[in-house]
Amino acid sequence: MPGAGPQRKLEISREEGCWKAQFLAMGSPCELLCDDDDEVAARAAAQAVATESWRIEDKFSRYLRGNIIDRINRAGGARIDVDEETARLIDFAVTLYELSDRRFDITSGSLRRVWTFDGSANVPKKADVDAVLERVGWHKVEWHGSALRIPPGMEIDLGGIGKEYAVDRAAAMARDQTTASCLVNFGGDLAVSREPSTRDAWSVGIEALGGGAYAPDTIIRLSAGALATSGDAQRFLLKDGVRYSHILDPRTGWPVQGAPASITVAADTCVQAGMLSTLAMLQGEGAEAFLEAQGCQYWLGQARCA
Amino acid sequence: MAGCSNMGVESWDRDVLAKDEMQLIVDPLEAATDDHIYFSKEASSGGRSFGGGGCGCN
Amino acid sequence: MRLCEKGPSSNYANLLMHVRRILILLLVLPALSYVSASASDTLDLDEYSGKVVVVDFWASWCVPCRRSFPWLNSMHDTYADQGLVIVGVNLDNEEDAARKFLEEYPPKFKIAFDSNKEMAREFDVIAMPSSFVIGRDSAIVATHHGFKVKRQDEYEAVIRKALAED
Amino acid sequence: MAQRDDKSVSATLAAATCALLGGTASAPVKAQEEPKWEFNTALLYYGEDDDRVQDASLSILAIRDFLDEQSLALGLSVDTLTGATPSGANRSNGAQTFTRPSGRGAYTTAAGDLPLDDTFRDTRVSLSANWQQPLGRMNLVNVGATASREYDYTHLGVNGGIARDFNQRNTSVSAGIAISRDTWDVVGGSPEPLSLMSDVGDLGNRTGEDSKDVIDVVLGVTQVISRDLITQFNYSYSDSSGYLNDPYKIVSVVDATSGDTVPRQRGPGVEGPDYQYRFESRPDNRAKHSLYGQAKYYMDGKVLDASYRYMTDDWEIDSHTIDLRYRWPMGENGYLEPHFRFYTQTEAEFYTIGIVDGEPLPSYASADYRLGDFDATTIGLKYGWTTAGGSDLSVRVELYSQDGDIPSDRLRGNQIGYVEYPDLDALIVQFSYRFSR
Repeated sequence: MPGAGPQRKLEISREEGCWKAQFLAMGSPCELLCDDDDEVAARAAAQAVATESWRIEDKFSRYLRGNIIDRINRAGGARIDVDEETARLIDFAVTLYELSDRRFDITSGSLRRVWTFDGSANVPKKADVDAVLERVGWHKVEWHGSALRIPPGMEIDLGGIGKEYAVDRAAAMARDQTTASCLVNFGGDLAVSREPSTRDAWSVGIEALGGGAYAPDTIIRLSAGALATSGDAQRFLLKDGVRYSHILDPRTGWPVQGAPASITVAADTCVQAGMLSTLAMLQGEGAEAFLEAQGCQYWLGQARCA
Repeated sequence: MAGCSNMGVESWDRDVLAKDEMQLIVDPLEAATDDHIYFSKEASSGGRSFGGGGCGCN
Repeated sequence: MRLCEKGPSSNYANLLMHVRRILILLLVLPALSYVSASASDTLDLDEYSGKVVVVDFWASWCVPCRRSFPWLNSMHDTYADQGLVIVGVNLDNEEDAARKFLEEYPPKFKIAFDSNKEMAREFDVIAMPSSFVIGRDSAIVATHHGFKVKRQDEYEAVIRKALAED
Repeated sequence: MAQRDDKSVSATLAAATCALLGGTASAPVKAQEEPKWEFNTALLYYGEDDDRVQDASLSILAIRDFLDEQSLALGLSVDTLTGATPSGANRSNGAQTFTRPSGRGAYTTAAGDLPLDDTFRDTRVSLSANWQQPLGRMNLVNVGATASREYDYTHLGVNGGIARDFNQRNTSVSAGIAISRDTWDVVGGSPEPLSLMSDVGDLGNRTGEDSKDVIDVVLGVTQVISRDLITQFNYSYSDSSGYLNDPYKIVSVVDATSGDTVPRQRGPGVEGPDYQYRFESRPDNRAKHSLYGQAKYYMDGKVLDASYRYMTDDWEIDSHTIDLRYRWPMGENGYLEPHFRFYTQTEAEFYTIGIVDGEPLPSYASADYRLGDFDATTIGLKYGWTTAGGSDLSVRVELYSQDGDIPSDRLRGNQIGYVEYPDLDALIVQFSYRFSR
């Protein structure tokens, strides 16, 4: 099993009024702000959060050799038994697959082979997309609650859930380690471990959440629950005046039309916030209507001109 | 107004002047209400801003 | 009467800036190194030679300063690894007002306290907030009086340009 | 999305999340966007003594901050007015009957009582909107509109202004202008100035002409003197033209020697006045100048706010106003603010307490007490505090009293010692609540 990655270091510093831990995980800068004055408790919380994040990254990242995802993707059609945590994640993904009418599909990873969203104009040809589609579609997978068999050439990727799952796990860790309020921030997906006592809320500049160009002075005061953002204004293709968003509909293999540049949702857990924003994004033009129907708090970022 | 140029504060010394209670009109609603009462009871009006008015009060 | 700044400096100021650039550098560098020790850390510009430094003067009572913090944080996130250092120089008269502000708007960048306002005088701060972009060659490349959320992209362009020059 | 109703999506998602995360207890989300709207609300009671005017009003001023100090302020206030106000007629030792302004019906004042016109009950709604934004680095411009409506009076106005800061914002010069048109629409039309009050049902003396235009200009300088002292000086000019009368105000026609109100013969079998009263008449133009100075001084926590205003106009009215407030912090987040105001004015040159019968009619005459010679004092106390949530509450109680005098040389015959200026004592109570959403 791959050991701790080379650059896995955890920096802890005393910023004004709180302890700040910084580390890299799942390909994005991760941060824990802890309102605890006691340095030992803060360091313990930071260590626990970092270790848990690296564990989740090692186990579910599709870039690492030998973990469960890698073994599933290179099984060549064989049945692979999965552990209890992986099974829970897959069950969760199946629920989303059904909820989203097959739009959220963890087997759509291989579409990346034909689509790269770098602002250029190289939109793939239909034939190439259709070829890749052969190896996409959860309905082609055999899943029996503890063992999984995917057709050869197909790949699964839990990235769409992994980061938000890690944030919620981190928040739970922080909740156990210290009674002080902590803010977990993994590249714009945030969660609060406990309601703050020394301050009335954590101020989160929405610009910092990444995503599109929101009204720059939107500042959210988060005192409980979580925020997640999906969408990224910088990743798109532009050809003959048509803007192709990076959100792909796995049923057609083509980008979803008319989706907002980015959606930020507030919910009880980061997983819910993340999935609501992702499901909304998959609605394309219907994103706002979907979010209104859910009655959740959300903020839409308009596409920033290229 | 030449004498004015040395009066005043450095830009970073405006903390007192920034306090709510140091604004020339602290409560705009109360100021408007007062202006209106006195406009309808006396023959003078305004001074601080536009004369009150706009009512047939008598 | 507005209390702090809202806009870009005029061309005249830029011209003046070039003339005074060398002078300020001589005055500023030593001044920067011994800004009031009560800061969590003294500010020493030599530590950042070769980097692009943004010195931003702010105070807790100044509303546009409050608006600039989220932007300064995102600049730090985006460009810190390309050699950008942001220093927020506080000019509050009461330090606990500043600390309370920092708790509400946690900065990701360094904070210094200029309680005797010596740095503010060296930099000739005539508006709140004021920020000075110092290039890798330790020359002041831009001065911004005030902070307009609408002009964030322009301020960012200046930083990117300064980072690009080696 | 599956044709299922969207509401169930979040429920299913919540259940699935619980299964995934294993029910770790996390508090339900509390995320609130930085408040953008500030609401100032106020409930005011103004009540004069011996059943004169009472006014209860609710006012709301909502201010929305946009980027870079642009802001929009929207105001609404609703007043309900009851009670009665002096009509201008002198009291007399016999009962007096007056035709209602609508010409339909009459009301009677007992002997010795000051005649009060009680057709005064009214509800007034007023709206205001103002937009403010910077213009370049040192200027701030604003533009706004006001409107108000009563059953017999309509106001429409627009205003605008610019302020420019100098020498590091220590000096600020401002200019503002407001233009408005106000229109009376009295039931049956406004009475012809100086015409006699006629019997019930006789609308012979009614005219339609009843609107006025007002132009206000304000020039101001605000100067910071020191870290704790800021001052402001304004000059304002106001020009009103058109129908400046109050259609409900009358003047008694009095006998040259006795000073008693001259009797009148009513039409047969018709209700109406038994004495002669003429509707007031004011010039159709008025130019007002005023000088205003204010200073605010901070003494480690306590704030002194002092202002003086001088006004003069071409109706020969001069007035002086002194206003003093001293704000005292009380406890952690409260304050006490005693308030003292002194106002004095001289009378309009056409202010009179009677038109002499038999002499040629004057061009202008009004007995409206607001044009008389009087002093007024206000003594008040305000207590305010800030709640944990950051909202501001305050309550203020003030006593306002007017007392004027009619120079003895203006009184004739029986009026001496009998006809007096209608003094006034009023109670003002206001609750204010300011919060942000």
